[in-house]
Amino acid sequence: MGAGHAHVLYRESTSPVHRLPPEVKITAMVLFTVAVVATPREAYWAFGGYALLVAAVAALARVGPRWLLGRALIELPFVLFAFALPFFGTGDRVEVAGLGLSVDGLHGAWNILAKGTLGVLASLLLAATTTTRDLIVGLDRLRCPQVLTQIATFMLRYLDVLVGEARRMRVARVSRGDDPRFLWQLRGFAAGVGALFLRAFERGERVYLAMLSRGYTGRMPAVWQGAGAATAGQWAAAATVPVIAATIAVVAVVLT
Amino acid sequence: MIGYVQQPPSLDVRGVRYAYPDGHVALHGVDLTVPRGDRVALLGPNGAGKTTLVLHLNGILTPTEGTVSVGGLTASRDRDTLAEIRRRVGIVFQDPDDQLFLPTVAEDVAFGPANLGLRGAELAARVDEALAAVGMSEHRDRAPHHLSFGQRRRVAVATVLAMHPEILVLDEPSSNLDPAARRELAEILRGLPVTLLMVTHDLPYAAELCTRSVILDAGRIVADAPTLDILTDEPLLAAHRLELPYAFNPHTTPHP
Amino acid sequence: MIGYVQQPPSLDVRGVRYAYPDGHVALHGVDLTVPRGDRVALLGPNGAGKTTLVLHLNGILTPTEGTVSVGGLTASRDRDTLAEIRRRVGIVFQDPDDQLFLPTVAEDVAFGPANLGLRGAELAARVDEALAAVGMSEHRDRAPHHLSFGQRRRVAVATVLAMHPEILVLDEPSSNLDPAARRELAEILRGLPVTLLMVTHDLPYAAELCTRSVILDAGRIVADAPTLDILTDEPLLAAHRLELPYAFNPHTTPHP
Amino acid sequence: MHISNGIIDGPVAAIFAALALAALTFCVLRGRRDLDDRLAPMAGLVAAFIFAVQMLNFPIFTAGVSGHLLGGALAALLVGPWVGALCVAVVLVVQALVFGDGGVAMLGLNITNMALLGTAAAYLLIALLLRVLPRTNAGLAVTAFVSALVSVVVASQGFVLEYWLGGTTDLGGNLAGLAGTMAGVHLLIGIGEGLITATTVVTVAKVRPDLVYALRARKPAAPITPAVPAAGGAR
Ligand SMILES: Nc1ncnc2c1ncn2[C@@H]1O[C@H](COP(=O)(O)OP(=O)(O)OP(=O)(O)O)[C@@H](O)[C@H]1O
Ligand SMILES: Nc1ncnc2c1ncn2[C@@H]1O[C@H](COP(=O)(O)OP(=O)(O)OP(=O)(O)O)[C@@H](O)[C@H]1O
Ligand SMILES: [Mg+2]
Ligand SMILES: [Mg+2]
Repeated sequence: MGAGHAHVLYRESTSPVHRLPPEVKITAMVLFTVAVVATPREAYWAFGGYALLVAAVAALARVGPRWLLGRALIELPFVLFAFALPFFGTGDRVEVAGLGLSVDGLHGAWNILAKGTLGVLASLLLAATTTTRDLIVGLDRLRCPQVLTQIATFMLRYLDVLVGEARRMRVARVSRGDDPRFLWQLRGFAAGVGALFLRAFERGERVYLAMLSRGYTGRMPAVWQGAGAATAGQWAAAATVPVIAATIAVVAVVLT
Repeated sequence: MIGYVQQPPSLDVRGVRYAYPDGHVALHGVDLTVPRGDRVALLGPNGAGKTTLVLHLNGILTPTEGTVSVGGLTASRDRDTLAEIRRRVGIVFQDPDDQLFLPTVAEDVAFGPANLGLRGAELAARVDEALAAVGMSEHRDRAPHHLSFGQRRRVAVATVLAMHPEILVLDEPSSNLDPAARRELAEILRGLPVTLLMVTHDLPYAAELCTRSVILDAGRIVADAPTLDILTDEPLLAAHRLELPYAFNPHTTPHP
Repeated sequence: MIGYVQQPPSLDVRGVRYAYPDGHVALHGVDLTVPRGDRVALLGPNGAGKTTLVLHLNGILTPTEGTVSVGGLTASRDRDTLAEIRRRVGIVFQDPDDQLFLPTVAEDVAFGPANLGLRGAELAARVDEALAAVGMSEHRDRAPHHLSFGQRRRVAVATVLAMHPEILVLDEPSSNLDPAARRELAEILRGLPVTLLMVTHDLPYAAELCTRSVILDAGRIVADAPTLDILTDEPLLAAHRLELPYAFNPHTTPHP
Repeated sequence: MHISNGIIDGPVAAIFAALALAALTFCVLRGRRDLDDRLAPMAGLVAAFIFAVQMLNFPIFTAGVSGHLLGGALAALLVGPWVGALCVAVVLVVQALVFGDGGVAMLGLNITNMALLGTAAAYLLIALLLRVLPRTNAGLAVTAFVSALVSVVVASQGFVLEYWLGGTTDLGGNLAGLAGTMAGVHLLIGIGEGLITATTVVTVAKVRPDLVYALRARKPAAPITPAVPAAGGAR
């Protein structure tokens, strides 16, 4: 029933990036991504600059390139789309290896590939250095409405409840002679989903009521808000990333 | 002061009836008064409504009819009243999995006192004291859902002890505890200056800890008398599925 | 037939070591043999590894080292072997929520026997018999998760009784049962022609039901002897956090 | 349905971000009133459930988005339109921040499609169907199925609209093709989503009708069962 403080993507470490307060990291990550997206796609050099920036932060956070690139596979669907664009795009065509490809489409593919990958890498770095609880603390400090952080808190905890109850149901089944080979062979997969939902809810409801019994008021007590809000120095240190990115973006816009 | 100011009873349950959302009526008008400092055992067969009654004592369930007052304060839907009642009444739930939800044992124990506003060294002291009381200090950094059932029960007790409630309500605290832990818990409880209501199926345990016993059966209070009188009334016990263990003589128990 | 064909023991645990995924070693090489028809109590303090051992007996956990055999069949990851082992060994889990998962009590009790191939009247008879044995017939159409804790424990026992296993393993079956239900369960268990392994913290219960007792502590078997010998060995009991209840004399228990 | 960075251009993304922010603010104001002790854990579970089912996704090759269940109808049925939209939005925010699923700069677009359009379409249909269909579990199942199916298709067309406004690559005549692909694929997804939504909601309604937001209006006879936090599950 534990609120997994560490999710699958979290990389335990004490690097300078890990130690930054979460609100600082979230802000830097969002601003960086916005700068990337705002950059004209023809400014190829700019994306090289962003990639260097990401690599520098990754090194500082002690996140290895293999892990980073492996996890970036989530982007695969969009890469596939990118490969399709040169065929579907309109306008001028160029001949590449005997295929007539749309120039606009090629640009589009590059655009998606570059911006998508940089965005994914940035969020992976955030994930690798921030626990889910810190993430919520960060959102809370960024004045995210309490309704939202409350839903997020419960969501992250209920993920564990769902997994836990699903495990219990599986143990209950197999130890009484059921032998489900595939998920969908379970007598009525959908019915199983409904039952799981109800079970998880009732378990979670009881946990919630027990929390209320111990004085919970909708917000985790301040002890869980970590080591205190970010200092000006920490904001300044983290600002280097979006500032460099913004500079690159502005130069790119001016030059193209 | 001329007159003697009578203190309101710690718990005052009047005519409480409760129907679960599925229509099942679990309590058919329960009256129970527990004066300050009393130690009362709540006995009764499985499904009698003991847990349901317990859940009324801090406003987790709201009676369909009747009222519940805690130290003179009547439970209502009002948030502040509820918060105050929950501050006064500490409940140890029957299922420890309903009680524990944070990633580590120490955090879980700290949750309640932190909600009461404790911080820093004071909070740490509360946590240490509660964990030491249940003999779980060495497991403070483990995940509660990675503990054995009995270990989880102990942590659940600690989460409530750490809050120093005025009124302590325990739902089968000794089940799944090893015999030494069971005795240690009895010693701790005997030493606490609180009003105590303890649900148990373990009649010798009731005799050891509580001077007064109440039998609940089928949603009604059917007996309320000194524990010794109840435990020696064989026909009464038998009528409500209660039995003394073989070779147990209530007269020889150390008086609570 | 000339020779006497020796039957393989019902349970044969050899050198079982088990480390949980988080690295915590719960069993440090356990050896235990239970001949057919024996009734053995598994005693030990909280966190000793009793539940972990039980979960090995039908292949829910697989030993890190060592082997588990059931009636001569060694547990492996092979589906058919596992299915056969689970047919032979019925486990009542410590937490009834690990056992119950279907929408009604009757369906839940029918699940096991139905997996064994029973249908129609025969199946109905099994369900009725098992529910009657634990006194839950009148609740057959209710949802298990809307029952009281003790009622759920009884249904959990029924789900396993209904399968008529050759080997019955119970993890603290008497906890949360009212005293009459506890005695009734003992009577049922005493009447069953099975091999029995029962985890319990209730030493008088062990004395009542089992001729032999095993003490597990810190993942190792530290004693294995007739129950009477174990229960009269005060220093041994004290060394493993076991204590006889006040005013209990093991010599006077009815022999199992 | 997650749009990744770079598929829609910056200005359009910014406009939709502003739109989403305004709409979410409204939802927060309305939802705050709904979010009592009963709805809070339910909202968390709905969000977790949506989070889990959205993990199973596959690429829609010709559209540049991922295909998966959306959960808007489930949210609208169980926790109402306002909190429902917030639940889906929370899922999207966490996915974007932590899993890089859907670009952070495209969050406005993703929230508009999945949290706002999907939930709104579902709730309008739910309100309508619950009124005209018989008040039985079958009626509820049909309501859930249809509203889930339609909401998924509507959300997918939100993407088409956005692509038309600010797609970074001009697909020319293929825009109709895009609309067709999206509708087709999401019709299939919608059937799956409809089945899961219907069984889940009916299971809950059978055992704990008090938990289904959409059914609260059905029994105007005020809450007879008091249960401040209707803790039926509590033991
Ligand atoms: N969530 C629920 N929904 C419907 N009925 C319930 C629910 N929980 C309990 N009940 C029913 O209410 C009655 C009282 O249950 P309760 O849990 O209070 O019993 P109890 O005295 O605590 O029993 P035990 O000793 O087994 O813990 C029982 O008949 C039970 O089946
Ligand atoms: N899922 C888990 N992950 C990690 N460690 C675990 C897990 N479950 C149990 N343990 C640890 O393994 C040890 C043995 O646990 P087990 O549950 O087998 O104890 P037990 O003898 O059944 O105790 P109890 O009497 O309290 O039920 C304990 O130290 C416990 O903390
Ligand atoms: Mg109870
Ligand atoms: Mg155990």
